[in-house]
Amino acid sequence: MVGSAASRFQRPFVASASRLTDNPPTSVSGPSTRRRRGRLALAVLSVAAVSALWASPAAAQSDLPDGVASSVILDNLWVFIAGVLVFFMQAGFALVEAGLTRAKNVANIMMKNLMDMSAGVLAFALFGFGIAFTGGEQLGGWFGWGGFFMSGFDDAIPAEGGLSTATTFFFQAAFAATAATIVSGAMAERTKFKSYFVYSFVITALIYPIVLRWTWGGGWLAQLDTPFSDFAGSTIVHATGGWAAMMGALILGPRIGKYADDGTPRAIPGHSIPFVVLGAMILFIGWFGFNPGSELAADEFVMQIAVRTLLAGCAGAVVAMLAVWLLDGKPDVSMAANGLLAGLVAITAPVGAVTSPVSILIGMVAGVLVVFSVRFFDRLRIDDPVGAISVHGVCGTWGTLSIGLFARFDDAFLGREKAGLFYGGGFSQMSTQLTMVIVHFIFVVVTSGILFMAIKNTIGLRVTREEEVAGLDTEEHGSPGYGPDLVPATAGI
Amino acid sequence: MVGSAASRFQRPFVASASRLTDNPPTSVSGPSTRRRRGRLALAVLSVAAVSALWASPAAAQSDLPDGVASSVILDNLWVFIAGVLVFFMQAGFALVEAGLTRAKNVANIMMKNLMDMSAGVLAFALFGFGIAFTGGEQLGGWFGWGGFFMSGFDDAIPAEGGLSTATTFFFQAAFAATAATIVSGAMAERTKFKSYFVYSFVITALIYPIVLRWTWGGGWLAQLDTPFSDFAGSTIVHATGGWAAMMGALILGPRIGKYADDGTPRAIPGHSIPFVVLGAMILFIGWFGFNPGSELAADEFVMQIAVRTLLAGCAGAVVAMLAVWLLDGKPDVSMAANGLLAGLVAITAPVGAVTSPVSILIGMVAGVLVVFSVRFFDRLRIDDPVGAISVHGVCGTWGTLSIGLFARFDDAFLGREKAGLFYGGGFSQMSTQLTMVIVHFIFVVVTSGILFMAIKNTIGLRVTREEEVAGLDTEEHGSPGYGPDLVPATAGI
Amino acid sequence: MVGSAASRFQRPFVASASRLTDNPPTSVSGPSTRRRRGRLALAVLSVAAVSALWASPAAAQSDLPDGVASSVILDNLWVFIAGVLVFFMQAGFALVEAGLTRAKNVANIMMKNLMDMSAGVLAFALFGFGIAFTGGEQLGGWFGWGGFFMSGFDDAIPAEGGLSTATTFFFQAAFAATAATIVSGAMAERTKFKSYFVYSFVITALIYPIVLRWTWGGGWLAQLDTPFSDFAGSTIVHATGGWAAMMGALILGPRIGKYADDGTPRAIPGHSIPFVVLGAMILFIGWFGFNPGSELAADEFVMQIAVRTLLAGCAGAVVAMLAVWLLDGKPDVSMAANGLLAGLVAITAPVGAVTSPVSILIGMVAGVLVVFSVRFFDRLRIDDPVGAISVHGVCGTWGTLSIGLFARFDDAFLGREKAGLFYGGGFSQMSTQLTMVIVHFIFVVVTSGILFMAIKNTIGLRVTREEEVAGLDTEEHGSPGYGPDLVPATAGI
Amino acid sequence: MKLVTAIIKPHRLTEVKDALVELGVNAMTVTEVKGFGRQGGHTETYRGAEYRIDFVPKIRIDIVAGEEMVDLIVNAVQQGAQTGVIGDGKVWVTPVDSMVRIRTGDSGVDAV
Amino acid sequence: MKLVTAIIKPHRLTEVKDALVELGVNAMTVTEVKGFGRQGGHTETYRGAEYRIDFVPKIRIDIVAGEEMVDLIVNAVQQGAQTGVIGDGKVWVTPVDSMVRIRTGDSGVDAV
Amino acid sequence: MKLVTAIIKPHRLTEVKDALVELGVNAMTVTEVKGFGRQGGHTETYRGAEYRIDFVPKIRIDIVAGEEMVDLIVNAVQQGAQTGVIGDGKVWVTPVDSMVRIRTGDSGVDAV
Ligand SMILES: Nc1ncnc2c1ncn2[C@@H]1O[C@H](COP(=O)(O)OP(=O)(O)O)[C@@H](O)[C@H]1O
Ligand SMILES: Nc1ncnc2c1ncn2[C@@H]1O[C@H](COP(=O)(O)OP(=O)(O)O)[C@@H](O)[C@H]1O
Ligand SMILES: Nc1ncnc2c1ncn2[C@@H]1O[C@H](COP(=O)(O)OP(=O)(O)O)[C@@H](O)[C@H]1O
Repeated sequence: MVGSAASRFQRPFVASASRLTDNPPTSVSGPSTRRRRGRLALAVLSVAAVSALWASPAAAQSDLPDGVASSVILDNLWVFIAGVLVFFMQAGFALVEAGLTRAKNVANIMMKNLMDMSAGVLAFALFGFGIAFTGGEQLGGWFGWGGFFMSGFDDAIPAEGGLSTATTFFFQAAFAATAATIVSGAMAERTKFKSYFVYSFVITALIYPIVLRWTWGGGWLAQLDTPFSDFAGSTIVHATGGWAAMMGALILGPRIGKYADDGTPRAIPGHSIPFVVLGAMILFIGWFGFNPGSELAADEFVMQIAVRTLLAGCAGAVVAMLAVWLLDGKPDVSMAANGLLAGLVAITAPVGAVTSPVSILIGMVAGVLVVFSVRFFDRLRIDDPVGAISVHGVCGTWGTLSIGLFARFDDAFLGREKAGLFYGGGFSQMSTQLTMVIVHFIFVVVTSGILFMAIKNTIGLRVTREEEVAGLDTEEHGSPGYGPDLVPATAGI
Repeated sequence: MVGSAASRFQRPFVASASRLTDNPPTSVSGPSTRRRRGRLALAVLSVAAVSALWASPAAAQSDLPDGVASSVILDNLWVFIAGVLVFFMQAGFALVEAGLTRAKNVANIMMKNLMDMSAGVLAFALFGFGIAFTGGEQLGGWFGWGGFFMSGFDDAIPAEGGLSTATTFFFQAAFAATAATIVSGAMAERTKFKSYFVYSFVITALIYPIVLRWTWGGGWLAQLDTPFSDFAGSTIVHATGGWAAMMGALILGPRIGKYADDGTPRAIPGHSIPFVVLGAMILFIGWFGFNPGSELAADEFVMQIAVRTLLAGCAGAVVAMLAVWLLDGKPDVSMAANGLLAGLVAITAPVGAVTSPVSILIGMVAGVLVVFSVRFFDRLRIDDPVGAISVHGVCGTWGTLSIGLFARFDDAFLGREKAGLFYGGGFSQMSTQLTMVIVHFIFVVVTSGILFMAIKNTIGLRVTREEEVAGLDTEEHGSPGYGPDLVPATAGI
Repeated sequence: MVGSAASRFQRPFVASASRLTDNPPTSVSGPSTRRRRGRLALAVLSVAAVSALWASPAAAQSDLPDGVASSVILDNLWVFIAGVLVFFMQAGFALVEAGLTRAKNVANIMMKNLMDMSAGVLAFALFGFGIAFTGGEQLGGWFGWGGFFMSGFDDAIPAEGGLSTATTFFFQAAFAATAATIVSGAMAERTKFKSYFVYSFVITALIYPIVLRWTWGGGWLAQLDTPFSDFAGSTIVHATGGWAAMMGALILGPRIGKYADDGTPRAIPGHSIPFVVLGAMILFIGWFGFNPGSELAADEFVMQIAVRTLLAGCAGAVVAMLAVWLLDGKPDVSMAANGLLAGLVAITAPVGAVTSPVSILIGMVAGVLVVFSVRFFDRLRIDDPVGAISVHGVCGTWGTLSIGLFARFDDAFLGREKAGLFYGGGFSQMSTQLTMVIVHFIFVVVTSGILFMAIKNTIGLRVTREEEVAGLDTEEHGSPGYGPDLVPATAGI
Repeated sequence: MKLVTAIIKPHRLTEVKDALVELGVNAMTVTEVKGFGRQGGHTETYRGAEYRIDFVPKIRIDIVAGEEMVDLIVNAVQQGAQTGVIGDGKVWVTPVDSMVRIRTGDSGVDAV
Repeated sequence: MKLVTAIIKPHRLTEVKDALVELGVNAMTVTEVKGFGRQGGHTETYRGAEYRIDFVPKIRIDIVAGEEMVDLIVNAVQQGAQTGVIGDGKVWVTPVDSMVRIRTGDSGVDAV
Repeated sequence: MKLVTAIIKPHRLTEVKDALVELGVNAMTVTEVKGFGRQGGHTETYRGAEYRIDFVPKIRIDIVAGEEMVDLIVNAVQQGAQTGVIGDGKVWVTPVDSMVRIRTGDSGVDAV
């Protein structure tokens, strides 16, 4: 039952039709009727039409009429380019994580990022994509089944336009890799490589795709009366990574030496701040694929989304820096970088729905949040060397909820203008957002908790004390991350 | 009076009209009548028409007719993507500057680059953009007033096509961040972080926007009989940064140990040449957004501009390398990287007006210039650790003047073919270019000089001797840029 | 005789015509009749039409009719953006090579990468491009002569669409720089900079362009009855670099200390695994320009090609990691990075012709191949510090041959569906592929062998023993790659 | 006066330092060194080729102290550094003729 | 013969070297070390958590010289290294039995 | 007991180590140091400005050994380290009062 899936990348039949006939939309009277070309207005989706579409691959493979080709191609091309930018974020994550940990584990953390991307993409291609999008709906929209093993990847663009399966997979695979990679930072410097390999496969093949199904896959959360909105994945992508990271760090326990016997947190300085800032800048660049690409079409909203993304990220960086400056007397560089990312994560959900000035506000709040959250988890003795839980979990949640407060425009998920509390939209959107946030939190905490416990009790999750002291690079991978000519002696005094 | 601004990103009404009716331009007889779709032919700008456009936001928000949508969207999308490439240059600047300074200041320099981007974007959004583009013309085109606080950022693409405010802001914000970041290199290793924060805000909010207004903002320099041409900002962006950097370095004084008591320059080697070259390569990549994106439209000139940019940069690198080889007996790597950037800076102004072979020539001259200029400022005891004054100030000026010599095509600023001296264009263009270069130099030197002196006499510009010796990372930011496991002991012998 | 060249970037007249009239292709019955808009179907090329096109620059400079402009511009813009991604690969190569060699040579290897890009682009602009594409066909398609010195670079897009000369040059120059840069890795840590400069010029100006001519330049291999297929250059680009690298490493001899007196290989660990992985990730990103851009048009195949590229690269990384794990007991990080590149190199030729699942298979085989090949060449005492011969030579060859086995679709070179052995296509394609691989191997080995021997016997290829021990950074470039504050003492114990 | 030189495992430095401070010794100089000894090195594999690391990281501590302190210091070092696993290191004592505090010019035991 | 060992602040190395060269001492061996002493370390904050740096960077200089030079050397070092601020370091002198120049095999004072 | 200290060129370390091992000396401590001496430094050019590197990289080897071994060790070091080119380094010998093996508490020659 591939065809019955109401998934994110399928264009509603009516909208397509209107565009193909080259008629301008009939009633255009301001932002409230913005027609989003790419994003699915799930409420009006004609399931039958979509079924038909998926059921006739032959038709789908016919060439597009040349008259429309250019705009359809542009949609696909843009989403693909955006996907490339999102894949580039892998390098950003790798650098941020490497920079915030110690030199003796640098090859290990780079390897983990390389592998959760490589293995994650394969896992998503073989299983996750079907569960999330192409498989038939199961349990009333809780997950999909079918469409496994790259079915449809070599198909053409659907006859009535929209994204090809290849385009959608490419973009979604980049997102899936992101979700998995977030976890590696929080669990850095003490996790067995083998175990990391296993759980990043499971997260990408199963846990994340199920969350996807609920929402962008047209599942139960998208079918509510007041549908859930998370434009580019503050919760769907980032908080999935963030909460899984929290469970991982919790079950794994802190690094040796991170807490004094009385529980006082001790600093374990990262080995390369330039890597951290370079990584954050690469992530910043990647976000211009992440958010604007999530429009899933080349239209004018792309640029507005980019501007809001830009403003929120910059506000997060500045405010986090100022907050640390006030708290500790000096502006910590790595926290400023975390602030940039916090602002970006927060704006990811509301980016289609809020105004530019509100974007700055959302980024500012995220900048404060991340600073206090990092301290909070540190006091809780959940040892997260890179701040992944705070950046992705906490700020992702903040961003998702901010829609309930500030939604001004229709981002094609909301289905209405002024859904936010402060724009007179009442509490209905806020309560949907809250529902999502809570259900999602429980789901991720439980499933990832089970996963990590299962690994812990089978192949083991943590390296031995000796391996941790000596460093994972030599112990797990056979040679140090930096040659003896760069780092003459080891462990700093 | 928002509407009366004759700004760079507003499409002349006539051109738009012709395109909307899908008629090919009536007289096409070679490159001399090249119609530039995006770039403003300021001389023919119908101010009234533009006013009308800006005065009716409601109309502007209507959807575009589908027939033209694709090309208008493509214009916006391309300029946005180009803007992303330009933002990526921030990472390049950060790496070049970090690599050419010492390990004890590496976190500080990365932080500065992060912050002049973050704070700079906010400053430009809140104030600079209005002064440069959207504010009403003041003092006969010397600056703008109004359009502050992100007005228009959530508007749609204008009904008759062109770039949306969001697109323009995004692209211009990336440029503004570039102008500010240039300064940080020349003032590296000795400037108070707080003071840096203040002046980079002022430069982005005020000084750079005024320069913008004169030129791309349609101000007085654009209204001359022979209008000034600076296609992508050799002077407007780079020399603004370069001359401000010069004033900063001058007022700040040289680093401790940079000059012997008798004034002989001493080398203070940068700590990471791989960072320098990686940074230069990232800048090189970013330049393919910087120059081709400045076409402000997706048209065939984009690719020609890219090729000229490529050729000039490569010529600059090769020639600078050869020049150093001849002078010092060995090809210095960091000067070759500077040469690449010098060629790129130089071609930034003339890129729309000159032929490909001439681009190589312009790059070659820049490659020689940068080598001698770095020595020259070093002998003057203006301590510029990264060569920012030479690369951006000197080569930016050379590039701007080269138009007066070599302009062959109409780059939509010039308004005519063969404006260059060597193509029989006479001295008129050269004298306009010279005027600009001189007025701009005076303006930037005076305003940035006042700014730096004001900071010096209030909060102070320079760290203490002890802080400078110990390094800014621990003193200003509380922890070293490299962990003790990477850099076991400090200050090299 | 510029016009008589049947080159890769010229659109067949017939195809263009059909698109200009906006008629859908007449017979569309599945993938077998896929019309590739950009890629040249060489067999049907009307040489006369193309001649006419090239002979009338005036016509070519007229503006495009607005109705088609958008899609033609999009073609050009996309190929240009893809070219930018390919140029970004230079940074990836530089980092991989720097990371896998020692700190004392880091500035040298970065410089080499900077220079083979800079000098290479100029060499290709001045000579190579003419030999490959625009020059008149010589010796029955073995090389071209004419079209030197940037002729046509400032021309407009041809009236009937397709890529402008500027676009084509930009994209091809990026490829040319890639071919040259591959060599630097295998010859790292012991080659004279001057000699490197000379041979990378010759490779880019002469050897690589001749290979180009045979194939994408429409030369003899493209004119066979069963034409050769190498979509994006597994052989044309990568194996050219790989086999030249092999000759270089062979003629140069191994690094001091690489082999014990009894010939046992000794490890000389690279100095920075984070650079290696970052570089590999940048290369991965660049490949989404390399392969999808080689479609030479913005069409739906772009995205399919991207997906296959993605899958093969990821499969290569995972399988290489597993293979090393099995062989040596621990998953070596640098070999996993090599595996990623191996998969990407292998899929480069067949990417237009094979299905997605087959892409994974091709990547998997490459992942195994690269692991054994690195050992094999090491045992042969051909000292290749970065694995360039294995990644680019061996896996490039595997990818090229895989077309003979697995070709399912027509990639516009093949001219037919199901050309692969396993799809019932018989041996004809396989034998063409084999012919190419063998002829190419002989050609590159002989010409690069002559080149290296000529250099060895004139200016010398290798630095002195003292220089090699002291490191090329100080000896060849006058100052170390890392400052004394980062690397306090030298040569590791 | 004597100079006590100790070669210890890097991760025991804090323990040794604490033991010395407890003893009232609150000055020492520490150097990152590499040791060759019974502990041996280890063989690693890099890209399929094996290589030996003969020298393992150690920390060297130098303390100049009055004669009467020497045995106590040697004991404290041993206490802090001992793990019982091969490679724990050595302590040796050499004679010192004189010592001066640069800041004040104090010499002899006052300078310690 | 004696071995003079000095622990100094890193940024005084050039001054000390110049003072020694002036004295006619033109050979020495220098090591980057970390010192623990009266100067104390400092507390830094990283991501909201405090940490102490107990060991501060110092430079160790070793000079083997004839007995008659010792006092001059100690003086020169003190002159070059003194800043008057806590942490200036120490100089101590130990006996040397013999010394050989590897290149020539010269021994004794000739080897210095 | 004696402490033999050698300053050698870095690239001779393997040869010296091998010579010592052959002699039966299988423990030593190695430090990366910088030397100043007759060899002089070198002048480099960086971005058009010259700068001198006065200190060149050297390796310091410390070996504590019984008196009877000293001459053999000095010889072995010299053999392994000698290149005949200026800068080959020095070997000097200083007296050691006592030595303890941390792991076992063995002292004296047993500890070597
Ligand atoms: N005779 C010696 N002279 C100098 N250093 C020594 C000597 N013996 C041991 N060491 C140092 O002590 C370290 C530990 O010695 P080792 O023989 O490995 O183990 P253990 O101390 O347990 O016997 C060595 O790595 C070396 O640095
Ligand atoms: N007794 C000692 N043995 C070895 N090193 C010492 C001793 N006393 C001081 N030092 C070295 O000298 C440095 C400076 O000593 P410190 O007590 O901080 O200041 P001051 O020399 O001004 O008294 C220390 O960091 C340490 O390296
Ligand atoms: N008197 C000395 N005290 C301490 N170290 C010395 C002394 N003389 C030489 N050295 C060390 O030996 C190294 C080599 O000495 P140098 O004078 O350059 O050459 P050579 O050993 O060939 O005479 C120096 O770099 C220095 O580290």
